[in-house]
Amino acid sequence: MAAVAARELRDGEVVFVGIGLPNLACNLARATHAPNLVLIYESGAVGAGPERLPVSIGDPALVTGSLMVCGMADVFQLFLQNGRIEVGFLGGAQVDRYGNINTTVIGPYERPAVRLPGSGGAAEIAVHAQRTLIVAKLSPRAFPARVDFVTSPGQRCGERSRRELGMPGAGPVKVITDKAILEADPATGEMVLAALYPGVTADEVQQGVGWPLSRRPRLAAVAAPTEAFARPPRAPARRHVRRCLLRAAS
Amino acid sequence: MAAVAARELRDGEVVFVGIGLPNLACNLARATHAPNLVLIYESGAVGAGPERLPVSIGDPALVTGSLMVCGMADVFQLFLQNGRIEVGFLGGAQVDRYGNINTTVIGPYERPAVRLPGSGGAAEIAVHAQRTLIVAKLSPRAFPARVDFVTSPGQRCGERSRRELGMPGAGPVKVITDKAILEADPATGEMVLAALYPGVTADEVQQGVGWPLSRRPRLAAVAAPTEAFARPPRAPARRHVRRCLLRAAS
Amino acid sequence: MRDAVSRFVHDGDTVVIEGFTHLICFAAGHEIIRQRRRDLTLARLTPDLIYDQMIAAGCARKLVFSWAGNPGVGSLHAFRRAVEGKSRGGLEIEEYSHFGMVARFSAGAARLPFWPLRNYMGTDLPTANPRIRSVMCPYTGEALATVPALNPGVTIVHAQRADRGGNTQMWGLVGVQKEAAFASERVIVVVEELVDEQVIRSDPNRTVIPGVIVSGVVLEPWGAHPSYAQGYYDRDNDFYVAWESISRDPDKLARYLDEFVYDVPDRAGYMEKQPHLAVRLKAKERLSRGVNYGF
Amino acid sequence: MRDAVSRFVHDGDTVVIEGFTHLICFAAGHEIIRQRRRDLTLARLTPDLIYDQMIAAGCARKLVFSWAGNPGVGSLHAFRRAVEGKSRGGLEIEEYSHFGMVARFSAGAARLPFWPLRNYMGTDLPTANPRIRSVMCPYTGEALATVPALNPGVTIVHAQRADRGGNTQMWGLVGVQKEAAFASERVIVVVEELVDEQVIRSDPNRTVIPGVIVSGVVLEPWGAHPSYAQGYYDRDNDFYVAWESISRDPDKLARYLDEFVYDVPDRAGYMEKQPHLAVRLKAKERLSRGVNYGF
Repeated sequence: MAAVAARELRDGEVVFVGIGLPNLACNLARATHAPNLVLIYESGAVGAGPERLPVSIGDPALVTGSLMVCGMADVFQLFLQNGRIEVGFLGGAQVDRYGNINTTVIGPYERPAVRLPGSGGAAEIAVHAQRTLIVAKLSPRAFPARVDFVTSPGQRCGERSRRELGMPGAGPVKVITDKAILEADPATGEMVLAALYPGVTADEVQQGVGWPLSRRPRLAAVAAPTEAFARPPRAPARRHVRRCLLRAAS
Repeated sequence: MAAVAARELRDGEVVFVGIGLPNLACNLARATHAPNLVLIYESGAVGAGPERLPVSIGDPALVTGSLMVCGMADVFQLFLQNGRIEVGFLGGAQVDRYGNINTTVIGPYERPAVRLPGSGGAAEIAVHAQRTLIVAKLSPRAFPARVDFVTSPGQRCGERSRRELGMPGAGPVKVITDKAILEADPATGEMVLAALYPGVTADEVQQGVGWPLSRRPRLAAVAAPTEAFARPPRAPARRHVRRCLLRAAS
Repeated sequence: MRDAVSRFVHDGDTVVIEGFTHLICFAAGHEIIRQRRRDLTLARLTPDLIYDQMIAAGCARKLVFSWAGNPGVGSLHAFRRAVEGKSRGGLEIEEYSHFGMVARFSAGAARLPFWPLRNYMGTDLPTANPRIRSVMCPYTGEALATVPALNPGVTIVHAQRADRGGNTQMWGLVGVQKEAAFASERVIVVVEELVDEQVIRSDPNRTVIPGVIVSGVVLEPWGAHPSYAQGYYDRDNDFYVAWESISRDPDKLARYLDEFVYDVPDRAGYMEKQPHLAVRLKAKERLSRGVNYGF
Repeated sequence: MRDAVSRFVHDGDTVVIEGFTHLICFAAGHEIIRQRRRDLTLARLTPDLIYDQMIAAGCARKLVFSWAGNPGVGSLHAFRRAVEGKSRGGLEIEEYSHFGMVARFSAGAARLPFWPLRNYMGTDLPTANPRIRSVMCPYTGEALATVPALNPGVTIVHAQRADRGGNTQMWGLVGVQKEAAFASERVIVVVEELVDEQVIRSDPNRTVIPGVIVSGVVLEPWGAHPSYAQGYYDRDNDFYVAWESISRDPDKLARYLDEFVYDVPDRAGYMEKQPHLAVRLKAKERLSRGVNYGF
């Protein structure tokens, strides 16, 4: 999944990197096809070039040799709310038909069966990133028709669209799973089957999803990971995006 | 005036230092009886210990060897609005009966006879400093009964007291002039004559003030500046306030 | 540290031990446990292992937070048992997102009663927490979310160095410590090194917390372990992994607290029990160059 | 600089050349005058000599500010003539206090439509400027002052150093440059030194403006004179004093602009005309020590 997610990143993009698999995907992308990816961690590291695969988003390796370290007030106000983040990664215990994500509780909020960690920065990433990518393993429990609690808003919340709710970002455009890629339908906001992993059938995907899954007229095939993607990054290139339009001296 | 103003500062206080004479007064105080004065400049220098008398409040000498340099958003939000400033200095082209100050315009705002620099940080210093000291030379033009424009609020604005207006600081407690010291009357908020410079009469002071000046029952005498105060500071002590209550090692 | 906690941390206080992954003052948390403080409202973005330990030790009445997990590993099990109703006493919670918590500290630091943010549309967080409200912009008429100021009784900040006056410098991840400190009634600074005032004055842009807001300074090397201090020691990721199994079992957790908290007098004692840590985690050298402050 | 101004500064723009006493980019202001930009809305806290020159040269339609004087010396006479109706064309003004201007940039940088502050009770500023309004706190019910966001078309920031990617480091007084840059559509960074990316990466906490928000980087040594660059050159206080008599007399001011702006091609030409400046103002060395970023 990390390899498939990594492919969704374009070179030079500004990516808000979450904990776990997104961290892995971003560092994979940077070590392979997207050396100029600008990694921004909610911890405050901007343009990080970690020499080891970071264990957490607050790893000291994200600081050493990064382009900038700033406080978290700046991360959320000046980068995220300012609209500077092009891609945000989200994962969660539950993802529903409209890409709403639950990382808060299974069961009722006041008496949860399982207490999950909560939002962290996920609620605001879902609101502000220009687009988000969801990464989660397929299973009926993980993909209910409706999440128990909306931590991070998807394409539709209640009966209202993102536009009606005033959310600046485009929201979840893809859900990358271990068997298929779902995409948000531009008209309905529903997550629909868009591509299958090699050897996976649409029925198998439906078995892991708690709503009747629509599908694109033509399903794409997800390419198998290449050699390069299979290895964790090591001493990655320390280049970074050059978006300066001008460097005139005088 | 600088020497008299300097005496109003107690050792260890946190002082917000304005341009011009206040700058001089604070650096005088620090070089003499108040070596632990913490000088905070709106430019962002905190705990400055300038090696030369700063020409402006943004002088590089205020940075070299200061305890902290922060952005101006922090100066105004975290120090001033937070209530950390114990003393603020203010001056102005006009000071009125209630200590309102005008540094904006002489004449009507839309068609001014004289356009003055404006507020700078003075409006918010007047609101937030725990107490303020006004420094200005006596003259009927400089001390009208009512200022043309209230830039920095005094003890009463319109018909309302500071408390009614919700201002956190105590406002101008003293006006230090070249002939006398006026003090705010706790009951009325009016500036009243409190102390005379050597050889100055109450009548002379009244001639420089555009309202019938009340006076304290007993007038104090302002002491003449000492030798030490007459010299500008040179290589002042680089100590600073120690307000830490505890320094236990384990 | 004993004196600092005894003087500045009281039963019933709102206590903040901040630090995002970096510079989390475990030494202060352990001393609070040893001094058996009770009824605390513990606030921070990421409760992390230290609040899990304080919850297990019975210090906490309430938790204010935005992400309660073991970063990169899994759950905080003492926290989960309390919230899922599986341990005695229970635990009140007040929950935000990271941005919401950062905004609460920003409001507290600026002594404003609220902070506006463009957020929370579509989420269930405002339903779960009615303190998330909204305000109308006086220019555009649009509604913006608000969170209330957070003004703790005491904030404890770990840093690389400070002088005796409390002027504190830190580098690497600085999280929300500046805002939390300015929002707080009392501030305890705990440092790896106590330095001469001249060291601070030689690089004033590096100062994050000024001495004028600091109540006490404590010298406590290794005070952030198993968190880390950039330039001093690495994060003890092994311990974070080990916490999963320790915290899952209440008896094991109790034994951990006995051995590493109650039965050691202080952080020096904690480090003496584990001499390998200093060897394994000591930072390599990656010095920055100086800049010129002359004129 | 010629290319940068030509590409990123347009007639009618809201232009911000920020810097509080320190790092004011006079070189950019002069280039804007040379390229005869018109109808600009000039915004900054302290218009200083550079906006006085731009007003005199006819670039400005409107001024947004909080303190319009010659710091420690006296008046900005071109500004005064315009506002007091003594020069042709006039000048629209929009006036705040420093805190108000800082708050406007903070709102712009956070892309919020307004910023709340506890201020302006009792002053006549909200009467003079109806854009100062108020909002009711949704928790306490009290009224707080507000200012609207300021989002300039272009912000020009002078700094000690940046890499070619626009990652910019500055030290000494940093004013409100970070907020102004983040609030702006376009950002031009002008530096004393263009450094290798590794220099930036060796001390990431020193970075104030990230390359991702920068449109162009210009290498322009001495570009801030008569303002200063900490560690590079001192403030030219003599010139600030001299400006009093130059600006008081419109003819003298016109001759100054001819000689030092229109008749020189660029900043190098400006410095060549005044070779004594570099000798007189060059900074002495006061190096800070490095800190360890290792783990």
